[in-house]
Amino acid sequence: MKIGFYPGCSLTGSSREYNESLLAIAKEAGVELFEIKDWNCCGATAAHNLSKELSLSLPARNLALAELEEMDELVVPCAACFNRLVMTQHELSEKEDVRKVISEKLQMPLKNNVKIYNVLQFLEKHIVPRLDQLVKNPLTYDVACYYGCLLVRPQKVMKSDRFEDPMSMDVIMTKLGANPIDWPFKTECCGAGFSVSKTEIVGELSGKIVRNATDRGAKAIVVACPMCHSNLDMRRPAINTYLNMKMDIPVIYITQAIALAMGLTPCQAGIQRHFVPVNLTVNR
Amino acid sequence: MNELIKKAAALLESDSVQVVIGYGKGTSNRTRAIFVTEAADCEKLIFDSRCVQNLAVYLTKLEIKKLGKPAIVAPIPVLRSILQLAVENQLTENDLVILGITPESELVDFDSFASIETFLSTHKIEIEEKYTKTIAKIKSIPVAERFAYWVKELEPCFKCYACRAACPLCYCTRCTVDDNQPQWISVASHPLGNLEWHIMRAMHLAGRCTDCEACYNACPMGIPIHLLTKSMLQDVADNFGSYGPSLDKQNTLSSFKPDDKESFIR
Amino acid sequence: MSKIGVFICHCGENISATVDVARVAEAAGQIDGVAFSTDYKYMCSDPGQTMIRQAIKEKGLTGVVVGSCSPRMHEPTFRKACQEAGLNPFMCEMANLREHCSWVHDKSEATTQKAIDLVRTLVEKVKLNKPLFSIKVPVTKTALVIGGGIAGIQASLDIASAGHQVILVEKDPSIGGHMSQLSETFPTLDCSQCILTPRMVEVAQHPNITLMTYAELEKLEGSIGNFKATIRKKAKSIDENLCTGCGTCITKCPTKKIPSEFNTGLGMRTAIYVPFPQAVPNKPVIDKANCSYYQKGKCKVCEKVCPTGAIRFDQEDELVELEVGAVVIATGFDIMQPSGFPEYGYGKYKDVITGLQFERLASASGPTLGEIRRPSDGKIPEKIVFVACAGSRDPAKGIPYCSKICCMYTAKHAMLYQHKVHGGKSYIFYMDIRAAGKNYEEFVRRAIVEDAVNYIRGRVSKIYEENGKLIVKGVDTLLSAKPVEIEADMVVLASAAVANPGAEELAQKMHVSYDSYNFFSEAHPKLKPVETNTAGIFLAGACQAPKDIPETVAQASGAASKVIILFSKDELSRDPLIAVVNRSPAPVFSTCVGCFMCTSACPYQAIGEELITNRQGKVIKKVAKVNPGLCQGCGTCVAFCRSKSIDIQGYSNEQMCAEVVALLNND
Amino acid sequence: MTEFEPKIIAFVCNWCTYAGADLTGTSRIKYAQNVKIIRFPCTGRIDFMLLLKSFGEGADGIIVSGCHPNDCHYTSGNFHARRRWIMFRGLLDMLGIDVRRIQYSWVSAAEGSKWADIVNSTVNTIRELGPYTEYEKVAGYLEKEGKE
Repeated sequence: MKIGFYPGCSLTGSSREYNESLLAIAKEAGVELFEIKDWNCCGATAAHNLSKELSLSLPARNLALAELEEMDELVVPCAACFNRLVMTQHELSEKEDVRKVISEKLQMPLKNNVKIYNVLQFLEKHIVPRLDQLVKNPLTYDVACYYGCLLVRPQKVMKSDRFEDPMSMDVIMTKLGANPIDWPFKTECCGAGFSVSKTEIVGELSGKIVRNATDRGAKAIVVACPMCHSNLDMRRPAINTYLNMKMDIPVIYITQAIALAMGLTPCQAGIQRHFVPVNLTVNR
Repeated sequence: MNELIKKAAALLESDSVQVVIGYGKGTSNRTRAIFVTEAADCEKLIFDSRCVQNLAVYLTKLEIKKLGKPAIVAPIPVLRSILQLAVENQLTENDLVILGITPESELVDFDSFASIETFLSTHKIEIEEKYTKTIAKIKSIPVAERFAYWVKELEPCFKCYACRAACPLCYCTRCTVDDNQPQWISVASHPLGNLEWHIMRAMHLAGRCTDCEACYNACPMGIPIHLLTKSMLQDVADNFGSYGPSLDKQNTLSSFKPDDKESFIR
Repeated sequence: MSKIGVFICHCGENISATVDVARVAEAAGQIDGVAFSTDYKYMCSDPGQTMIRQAIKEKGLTGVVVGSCSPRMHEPTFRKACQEAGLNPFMCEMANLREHCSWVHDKSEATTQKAIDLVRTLVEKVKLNKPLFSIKVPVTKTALVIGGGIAGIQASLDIASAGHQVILVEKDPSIGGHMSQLSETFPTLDCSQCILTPRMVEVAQHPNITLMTYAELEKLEGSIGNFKATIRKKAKSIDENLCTGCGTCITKCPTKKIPSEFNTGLGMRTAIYVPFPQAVPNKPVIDKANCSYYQKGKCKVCEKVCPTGAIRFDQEDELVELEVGAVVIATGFDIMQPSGFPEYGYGKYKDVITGLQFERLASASGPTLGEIRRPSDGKIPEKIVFVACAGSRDPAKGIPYCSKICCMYTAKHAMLYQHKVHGGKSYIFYMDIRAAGKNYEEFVRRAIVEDAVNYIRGRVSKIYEENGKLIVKGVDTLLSAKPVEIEADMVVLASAAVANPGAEELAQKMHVSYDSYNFFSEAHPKLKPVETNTAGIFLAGACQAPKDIPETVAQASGAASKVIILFSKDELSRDPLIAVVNRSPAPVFSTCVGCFMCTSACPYQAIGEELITNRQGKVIKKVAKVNPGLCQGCGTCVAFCRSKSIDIQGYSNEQMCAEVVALLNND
Repeated sequence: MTEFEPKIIAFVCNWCTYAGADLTGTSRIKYAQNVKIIRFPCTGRIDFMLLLKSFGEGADGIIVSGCHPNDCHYTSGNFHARRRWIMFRGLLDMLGIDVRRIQYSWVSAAEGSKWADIVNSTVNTIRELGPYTEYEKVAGYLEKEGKE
């Protein structure tokens, strides 16, 4: 079993801590990840607006590379990359003729049989079964698990029966000792791509999420998507402006939460890279 | 086997039976089936390791039935056939005396079919390893070559139907191969006719065959047709649990379980 | 020598658009034994049938093949036409050129060639057909009606009033079904119980109706005219003859906190109970799962207080066997529990309820005596939100079909709320308003115009609780096209109507078909809406698909009339497509060797023994014999028979073989 | 050379698959012309000898289809058929008769689109497998053609 790893651009840039913490916990759990050599852009978010073929070819090349390297599974931590890759896989498996065309374009064989996992699916399969031994510092506080949109959609591909109220992250957080709160904003929009162009919209949408999590007593918001993280963390000034008050609640990646619970140092988990300071020893 | 001779003679003398079906001396060093109707002739009965014919086949033959109530010398394979025939309503307990013989060559009495079943429960059908290996080997050949292998194996068959005549379970009044309305099977002994005949024979024995190998022993061309029935016995065991005749178990193919498992139906 | 006539139908253009019908007719004419071949626009029309009748007479045809639609559609039509011309009806076969050919292929040479192949196959079959004669069977003029809702009640009353015996079986302790739970009914707002309970009483008093409540169908065997039904009468733990229905036991029962099924969990009941005050029969049953005596071994208060000594703790389920000639299935529907929609918070928030629960709140006999009070704290909601299509028309998570009744009852709910809570505000989130029905659209208009119900066209994405309010987040997709948030006190989900949980099992017991949603399938979507594919079994009401009350009643009367038609004859003709054991000249008599594997394989116990004796009466042979009254013609025995001694008329070995050979030899 | 058009014969139960195939028609779902249906009262009626006969008569593939388990119009014909198919398939496999050439399926009266899927996928499978020349040789078909 060879598990491939597709970081995508975010994990090499604005969300380096996601990358660092994921690799750190994989190492700790003894799971080896092989980064796809010569990977390219997944096509998010613009490609499908420009050319259907391009939006399929870009992810397909990465899938073909994974096949060449004989990877059985592929972990794609960024939710946007994941979405592009599974959607491409789905479309190519539904349409044999399209798969042939893309395969010819790429001049690469494409069996389209690599199993693609988002970070939650990867954790569930490879990390969670080992958590019992690995959790050294159980987390003891209330957390708000925030899924956003792309991890659980579209339904026809993801086949999730709870895409309006997903639970997989909550289950993992419970295993870490934390108490995931019941809250209604799990899949509400964070403002996504407006992060750069219309910051005030992000301020409003993410602001409601941050306020509800705070109101319901969460000590941290846990995410699994670089875009969500940027909006909830980096855009905190816009949020504070919208809410007209200063919100302190930190936003951490699920991989960071696991790293902390495993007893890795905050530095190994990349905690120091956040805009909103993370001080999670409050309840201890 | 003095005991056997004594017992057989007593049965005939007391007119409890009118014929004893047993083994006698054949040509060269072989044995053959003999039908003793006089107590004095019981001396001719023998039993030893050469006695491999399945005598049960005679129980359903009209010519033998005409002789009257039979007693039959019955080593294990014969007992299995008797039990299966009983399951299929071909024999009744009162119309038959069984002179059972254990693998240790001891005489054993059976007062009912149920007692045969009890006895056989400690002597279950086992397919020898050499056969399971051969079957596995055949099944591992690529499909087209496997087909070619069998076509070649079946080629010498000239449809003498000795396999049918020797099988105690082929007791039909009219065999389907002899039915020409419709003509189910090509009568000629060309590859298609041979293939169809042997498939039909094996299918008709599915779940019924007691693995006596009488068919194979009877085949003048030595075609390994017993591999087909043995392979099906394995299939019965793999798919439906145990094989072997049983009075309270329905025949494999005329019964079912709602949760029978298969993996090929879409 | 056969003289077969082949008649190729254009079916308007349904067949001729993709199949070259003239070529098919021409090719058929070339087949050995075909004496006449033609094509015509509508073979099933009167001139078409006349054409067949004339050809039979003029050409002396010995067999007919009609190449047209599915035999499941018109086989009876053409067989009858043949019979009218003096040809045995079973000498007529149909080649399915429409459903199996023209409709599923594009116009091409291959399509025409396939049509020719299909026709040739049936020609070869019909050459081997033998004249068959219908089997007469007597009719048991008693009907079994399963389900005591309004559908079962109506069907029972109709059949009973025509003078036939009816056995009405209901699984609950009382008849009445969902209709008895409803408050008012649309579009007239008349009280549901007021119109239903007189019917219930009529059922109980009708001399021709035997009512079996707390009972379920265990097994159904046999066929049209002669079914044998086994009914399980669940132990009620009371002696119905002694019980007067005084209700003392119910008052005294110490186990009082069992959520009432009738009140959809909004009220409580005791362990010995009648579901509701107007129940028929108005005699209690003991709910064993919740009774202290049955569970813990002590209590027996009811036994002590019963003035007539009617309590029977040792009563056991009773199996009753009934002979019936026809069955009406009227088992109704269930509502989908909206727990599959976590975003609506049903189950999490007490004040998010289903439409059926709202009926109980609005009902004068309900837990709040008709006042709209929210379940959490009993307050009267000032703002109420109704979510239509909560599960319906949602292929992703709910059901793809429209539940049909929700638009109307949601309008009714909002209207009832406005009438009962003055100054209250009501909102309905909807996709479309489907108000097709007499006075239905007017009713919805009234809700909007006179009662000021706010209709918002859009879906609800989330409901959550904040500061004691239910925040309903949705969208208004009309002109304003913007997200909407309503702070509501109560939310009512119009949850989808689905098949009953036991429907699949029941269908399997009765061997009727059901669709992918487990609703029972009618025999034809348009022309046989109350029949099932199993002769003698009919459908009434929402067990077939969601329906409102008037439609249900109409269908129930329809099913009843089908039963009455069936009972109008003393005997029935059955297709003679049954198995027979062959006979041959002495000394063989039959090639059957009597292994009786067919007997163990037969699902109908239709194969017995026959002793063949000689002139002295001595048994020479024991062979299998098919009882023509029991055989249903599945042919399982035929495929088992090693010596091909048993065969099935109409699907005989020779015929099927001829079909295989003909189908595969087209060059 | 034109594409190989397999000859496929379908043995179907009147109550489920036959009606399901009717529904495919009513729903106007298109499928390949290669498959032609023979109607049986029940899968229990389908004799393995007829399947054998089909190969002997030149079929490249066979579909056998009936009611889902528990849905048999006659209670249990499909259960009996299932057992028979399990045994028959095992025997054919032993003999090297390509079991991929017989597609068994359960198609209910409501599964019109499933029928189209079964037909199309079977046609594709048989197309990939090619004409059943091994069997034809045995059956003497090529020989016959050679003589003509």
